[in-house]
Amino acid sequence: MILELLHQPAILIAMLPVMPPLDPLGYPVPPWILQAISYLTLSLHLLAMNFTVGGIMLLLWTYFRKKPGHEGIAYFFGSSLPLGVSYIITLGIPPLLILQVLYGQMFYSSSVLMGSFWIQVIPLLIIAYSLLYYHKFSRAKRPGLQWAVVALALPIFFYIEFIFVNNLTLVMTPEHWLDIYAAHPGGGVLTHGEPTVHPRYLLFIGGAFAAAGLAVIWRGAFLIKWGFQTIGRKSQAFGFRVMLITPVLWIAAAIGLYFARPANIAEMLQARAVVVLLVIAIIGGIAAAVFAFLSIGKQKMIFPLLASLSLFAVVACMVIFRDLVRLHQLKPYFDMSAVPVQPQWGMFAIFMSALVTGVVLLVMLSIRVFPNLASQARERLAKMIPG
Amino acid sequence: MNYPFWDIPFLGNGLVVAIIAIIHILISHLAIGGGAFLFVTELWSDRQPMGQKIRDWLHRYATYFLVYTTVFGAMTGVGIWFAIQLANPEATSLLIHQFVFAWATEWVMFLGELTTLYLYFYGWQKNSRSLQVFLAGAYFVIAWFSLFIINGILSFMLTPGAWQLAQPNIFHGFFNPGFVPSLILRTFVMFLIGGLFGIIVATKIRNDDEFKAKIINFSAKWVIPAAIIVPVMMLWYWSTLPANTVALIKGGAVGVAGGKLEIITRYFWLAVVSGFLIVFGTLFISFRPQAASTAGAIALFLIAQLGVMGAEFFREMARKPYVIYNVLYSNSLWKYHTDDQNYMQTAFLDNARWDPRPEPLSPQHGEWIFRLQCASCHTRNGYRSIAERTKDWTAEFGYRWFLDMDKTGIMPPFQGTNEDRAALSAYLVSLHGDTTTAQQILDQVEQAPADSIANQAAANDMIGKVKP
Amino acid sequence: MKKNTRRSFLGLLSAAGVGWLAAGLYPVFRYLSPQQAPDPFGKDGLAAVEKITLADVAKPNMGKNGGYGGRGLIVFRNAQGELKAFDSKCTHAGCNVEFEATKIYCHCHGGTYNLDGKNIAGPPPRPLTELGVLEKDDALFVYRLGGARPAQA
Amino acid sequence: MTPDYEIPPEAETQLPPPNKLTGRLSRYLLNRYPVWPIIDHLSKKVVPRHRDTVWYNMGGIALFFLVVQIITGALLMVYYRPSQPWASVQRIVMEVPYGNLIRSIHNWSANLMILTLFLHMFSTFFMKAYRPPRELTWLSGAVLMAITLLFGFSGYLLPWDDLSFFATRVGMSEIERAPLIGHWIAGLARGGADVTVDTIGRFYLLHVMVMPIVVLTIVGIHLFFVQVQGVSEPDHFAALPPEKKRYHKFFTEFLFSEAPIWLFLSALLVALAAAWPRTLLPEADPFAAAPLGIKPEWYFLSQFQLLKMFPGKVEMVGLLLWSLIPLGILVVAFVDRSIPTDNRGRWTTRIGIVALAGLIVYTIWGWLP
Repeated sequence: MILELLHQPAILIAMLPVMPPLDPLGYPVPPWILQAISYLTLSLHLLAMNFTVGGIMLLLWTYFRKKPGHEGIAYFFGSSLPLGVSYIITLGIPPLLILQVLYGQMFYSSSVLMGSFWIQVIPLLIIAYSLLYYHKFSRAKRPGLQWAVVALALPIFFYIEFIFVNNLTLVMTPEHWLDIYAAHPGGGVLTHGEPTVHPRYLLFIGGAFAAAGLAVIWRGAFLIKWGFQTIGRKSQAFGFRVMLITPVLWIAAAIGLYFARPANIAEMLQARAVVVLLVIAIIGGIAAAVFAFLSIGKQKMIFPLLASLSLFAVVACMVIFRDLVRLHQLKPYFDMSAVPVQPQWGMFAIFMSALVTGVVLLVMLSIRVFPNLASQARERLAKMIPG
Repeated sequence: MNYPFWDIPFLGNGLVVAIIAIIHILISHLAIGGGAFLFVTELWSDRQPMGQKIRDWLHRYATYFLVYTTVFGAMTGVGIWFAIQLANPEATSLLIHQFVFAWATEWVMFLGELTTLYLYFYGWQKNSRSLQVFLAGAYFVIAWFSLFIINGILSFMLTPGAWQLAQPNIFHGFFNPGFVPSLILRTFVMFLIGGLFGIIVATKIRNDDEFKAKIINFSAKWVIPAAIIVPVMMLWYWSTLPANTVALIKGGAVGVAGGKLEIITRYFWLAVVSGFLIVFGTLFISFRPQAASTAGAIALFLIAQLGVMGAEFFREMARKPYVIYNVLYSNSLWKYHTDDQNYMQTAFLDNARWDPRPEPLSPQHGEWIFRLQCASCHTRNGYRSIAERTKDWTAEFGYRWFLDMDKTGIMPPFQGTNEDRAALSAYLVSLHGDTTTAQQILDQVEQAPADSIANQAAANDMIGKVKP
Repeated sequence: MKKNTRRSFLGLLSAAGVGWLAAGLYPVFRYLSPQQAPDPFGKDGLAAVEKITLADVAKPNMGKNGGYGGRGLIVFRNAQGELKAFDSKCTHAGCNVEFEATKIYCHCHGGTYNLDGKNIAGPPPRPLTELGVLEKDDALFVYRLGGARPAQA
Repeated sequence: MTPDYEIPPEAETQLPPPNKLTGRLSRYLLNRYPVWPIIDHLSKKVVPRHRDTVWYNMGGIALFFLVVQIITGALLMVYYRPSQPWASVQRIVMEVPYGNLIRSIHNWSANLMILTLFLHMFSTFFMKAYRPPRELTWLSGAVLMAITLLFGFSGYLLPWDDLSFFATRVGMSEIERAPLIGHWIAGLARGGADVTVDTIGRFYLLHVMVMPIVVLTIVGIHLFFVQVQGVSEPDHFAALPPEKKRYHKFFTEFLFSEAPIWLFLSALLVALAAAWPRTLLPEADPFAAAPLGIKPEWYFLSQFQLLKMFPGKVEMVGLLLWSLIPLGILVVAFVDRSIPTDNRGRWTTRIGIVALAGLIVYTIWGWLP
C-alpha cells in the first residue's frame, strides 16, 4: 500500500532510530518551487527584522546622544518600528510554512526538543510588539522613561533571534537528538553545543545596522526632496556611518564560522554554486556600500534604491547558502530528491493568482496613498523645522 | 510516536494550544467583524448630519482595533501554529502538507489585510472619502477570505467528509460537510463581536450622552443578525456532527464522571448560555444607552470571550478520540494502522521512536509508553489527570481495560503487546502507590486468561468506570 | 420615524431574546422534568414479588397485597387452587384493591371485581390488569401477560 | 367605582399617558395604594459618576450572587435528602440531568459571593462610606458578611464526603477553643460531642431555613437604609463644585448599566462550573484516617493560619488577635467622624490597608502546602 511505502523513514542512507518518517502526502509541488518562494520571502523577512532590530538600537542611541538631527530620527523609528514588527511576522510566515513542508520531520523534532523555549517566542514577541506600540502612542504625551520602554524591547528581540538560530541549527544535527530528548523530555534545551551557533547569530545581528542605516538614508533622500537640505544630509551621513558597522561584524562572523567547522566549510567551498554565491554576496556588499555613499546629499532616489537591491542580493545569497549547508549536513539522513511528489497544481495555481492579484492591488493602493502620507509627514516637519 | 512528545508536567501541551487558541479566535473574529464595522460606519457617517463627529469617534475605534488585532490577533495566530507544531507534529505535518497552498493563500490575505489597514489608518487625515471607504471595504473582504480559508481547514479536522488518506483530494477535504454552516456561523458571530467592540469604544464618549446613545444603538444593531441566524446554523452544524459525538453530547458516555454531564456537554451549554446572555445584555444596554458604562460593555465582550471558549472547546472535544476525524487519533496513532492487526500487535516501542530502549517490563518501559501513547491527552496529575482517573484501578484491571478502551467511544485503541499493557498498567497504578510490577500482572493473568468470558464481561462493564 | 425604528429594533432583539431564553433555561427544565420509571420486569421478563411469600398463598382462597418493582400487587390462590396476580391499582381512582375470598374489593369507592379481575360493581370502568405469576426457587415472580411465558427456573 | 385616593398632580405629569396600558395600570394602582411619595423618592435617587463608580457595583453583584444561591439552592433541595446526604448528592452528580452543573454553580457562586462581599466591604471602607450617618448600614453589612461565612461553613458539610466531614470537624474544634462558651456552642451546633449525621440535620436547617430568612431580612433593612440615605459621595467627589458633579439616576440608568456585569457573571459561573465542576469525594467515614491536605475553604484560611501560629498555651493570643478584626469593623464607624481633614480618618485608612494586607498574606500563606 502506498501509505506503507511512504511511512518507511525517508529512503535513508544511515538509518537513525529517531528520524521520523516522511509525511504520507509527500511534496505538493517539485521542491525547487517551494525553495524559490521561501528564498524570496525569507530574505524580505530578514530585511524587515534587520530594519526593526537596527531601528531599535538607533532609537536607543538617539535617546542617549542628544544631537540636533536625532530628534527627527527618533520620531522616524518610533513611528515606523511597530510596522516593521508586523511585517517581520507576516513575511516570516511563508518561509516557516515551507520549511515545514520541505524539512517537516526534522523541524518538528527539533522544535519539540527545545519546545519550552520555542513557545516563548510568542509571549515575548507580544510583549516587545506592545512595548513598541506603547512607545509610539505615548511618546509625545508622556516622555520621561520612554527610553526604558525601548531598552526593554531590544533584549527581547535579541533573545528571540537566538532561539531561532538555535532551532535551525538543531534541525541540522539529528545525531544529538536522542540524547537531548532522553535528558529533557520537556523540551528544556536551548543551546546544544553546536559550534556554529554564535557566528550564525552574529550574522543575524550584523545585518541590522545595514538595514536600519539604509532606512535612515532613504529618509534623508526624502527630506532633501522636500527641501530640508541640512537635516537630510545629516541623516544620510549618519545612516552611512551606521551601515559600515555591518561588514565588520559579518567578517568577524565569517571567520568564526570557518573556525567552528573548518572541514565542512572547506568541503562546501568545493561546490561551484557556493563559490558563485560568495562572489555575488561580496560584490553586492561592496555595491551596497558604494551606492549608499553616493546617495549622500542627493535627492535622487535611484542610489538608495540600488543600495537596497544590492543589500537584498547579499541577504538572499546568505539565505541560499544557509539552505545548501542544511541540505549538505542532512545528507546522511535525508535526501530531498527521494521524496515523492503528489502534485497539487490546481491549488498552486489558485495561490499564485491570489498572490499576483493581491500584490498588484496593494501596489496600486499604495501608489494612491503614499503621496498623502508624504504630504502629511512634510507638513509635520515644516512645523518642526522652520525653513 | 514518530515524533518526540513535548512533555509539559501538570498543564499538558493540549491546554497550551487551547489557551492560545481561545484568545486568538475572539480577536481574529473581531479583526474581520470590526473591518465590516469600519466599512459600514464609514458609509453610514456619509449619510449623517454629524458625519465628521462620527468619523472622529471611528478613528478612536480604528486605533484600538488596529493595536488589538495586529498585536494580539496576529501573534496569537502564529502562536497557535507554534503550539500545534509542538503538541501534535504528526497532525500538523499532515495538515501542512495537504493545505500548504491554502495556507499560503491565506497568507496573501494577511499581507492584504495589514497593508490595507495601515493605508486606511495612517492615511486618515489626507485620504479622500472614497479612498477611505474603498480601503475599509477592501480590508473587510480580504479579511473575510482569510476566514473562508482557515474555516475549510478547521472544519476538515472534525468532518473530513469524502477526503481519504489513500487518494487525498484537497477540495474534498476543504469543502467538507461542516464547511458551510460553520462559515456562516462564524461570519455572523464576527458581526456581533465587531458590534460589541463598538459598544465598548462608544462608552468612552464622555459629556455627550445623546451622541453616545446614538453610537451605542448603532453598534447594538450588529448583534441582531447573529441572534437570529446563529441558532439555525447551530442546528445545521449539529446535523453534520459524527454520530459518536452527538451521542456523547446527549447524556455522555455511560456513567463517566459528572454523570450525564460530559465535559463536552458542559462547554456546549456554556456557548449557548453565553449567546443568550449577550442578546439580553445588548437589550439592557440599548434600553438606557446613555448610561452604559465601560465596565458593562467590557463585561458584554467578555461574555463573548467565554462563549467562544465554550464553542471552541466543544469543537475540539467533538473530535475525540481523533485529531483528524477517522484519519489520525489524538495520540498520533493512524486509523489505517489500527485496522492492521499485526501492526497493533507489535511491541509499541518498536513502532515508536525517541525512547531510549528501556528494559522490558521495567517502570521506565511503562513510563515511555505513557509518554508516547497517552500523554498527548492525559497529564500524570494535572489537566485530565491520569492518576485521578485510575485511582480505583487494580493493575490487572488496567491490563484488561486497555483491550476495550476504544469501546468507550472517547479513547483510541491500544497499540502494543501484552507486555506493553502490563508495563503501562503497572506504571499507572504506581502513580498512586500501587507497587504491582508488570511481571506480577502477567503472572496473575496466566492463572485467569484474559479472553475468558467472565473477565471480558468484567472488563466491559468496568468501561463505564473510567473518566475520559 | 426614528422612534419607530428604535422600537422595532428593540422588539426584534427581545423576540430573539425570548428564543434564546428558552435555550438557556433548557438545563433547568431537564433537571426538573421527571426521569421515566424503570421497567419493573427485568431482562428475563420477570419481576420479583415483594412482601408475599409462597406461604401467604399456600392454600386456596388465600391472598395478600404486595408489590413488584415499586407498584402494588395482589396475589391469591383461587378455589381451583391456581395462582392469580393482579396489579392492585384500581382502574377507577387508583386506590389499592384487596382480595376478599370471593371478590376483589376497593375500599375507596366500593369498586368490586370478580376473581378474574372483571369489574362487576361500583365505579371502576375497566377490569384490573392481570399479571402472569410463577414460582421460582421458593419465591414468587410476576411477568407481563400476552408475551412469551418466561422459562421456569 | 370611585378611586379611594387622589393621584397627586406632580405624579400626573410624570406618569405615562392614560391612553396607554402602562398609564392606565399605574393610575389603577395609585388610586388604591398611595405609594407615590415612595416612588417619587426612589426615582430621585442618584449615583455619583466619578472614577470609582465601578465600586458602587459590588453591592449589586453580591445581591446577584445571593439570588443565584437561592435559585440553585432551591433546585438542589429538589433532590437533596438530609437523611441520606452523600447518596443523594451522588445522585445529583451522576444521574440527574445537569445536576452536576447546578451543584457546581451553587458552589462557585457561593465562593464568588463571599469574594464580592470582601470587595464590597473594603471598597466601602476605603471610600469611607461607613461614616455617620451611615453607621447602621455599615453594621448591618458586617452582620451579613458574618452570616454569609456561616452559610459557607454549614453548606460545606451537607454533601457529607471525606473532605467536608473532616474540615467541619476541624472547624468545630476551632470554635471549641473559644473561651467559656466555645464548648457549649460547638456541642449545640454538632448535636453531640462529635460531628455525626445528627449534625447534618442541624446544619441543613440552618442552611436552608434559618439563615436565608435572617439574611433576607437584614438585606432588606440594609437596602432600605441605602435607599433612604442615598449613596455616599467620596471626599474627592463631594469637594467638587455642584456644576462639576455628574450623576446617574439609580432607577433605571444605573441598574441597566450594571445589568451586563451580572450577565457576565452568570456566564462566568457556567464557565467555571464547566471547567472545574465540584467533585464529590468518597462518602465520609468517621473511622478512616483523614485524607491528605485537609483545609478549610479559602475564606477561613487566614484565621486558620493565624491560629496555627499560636499553638497550645498562647493560642488565646491568636484568638485575641483574630477577634480584633470584627471588633475593628464594629467600632470604626463610630470612631471615624465625617470630617475629611481628620487624622482619625487617615489612621483608619492606614489600619484598613494593614488589615487587608494581613488578610491576603495569611490567606496565601495558609493556602500554601
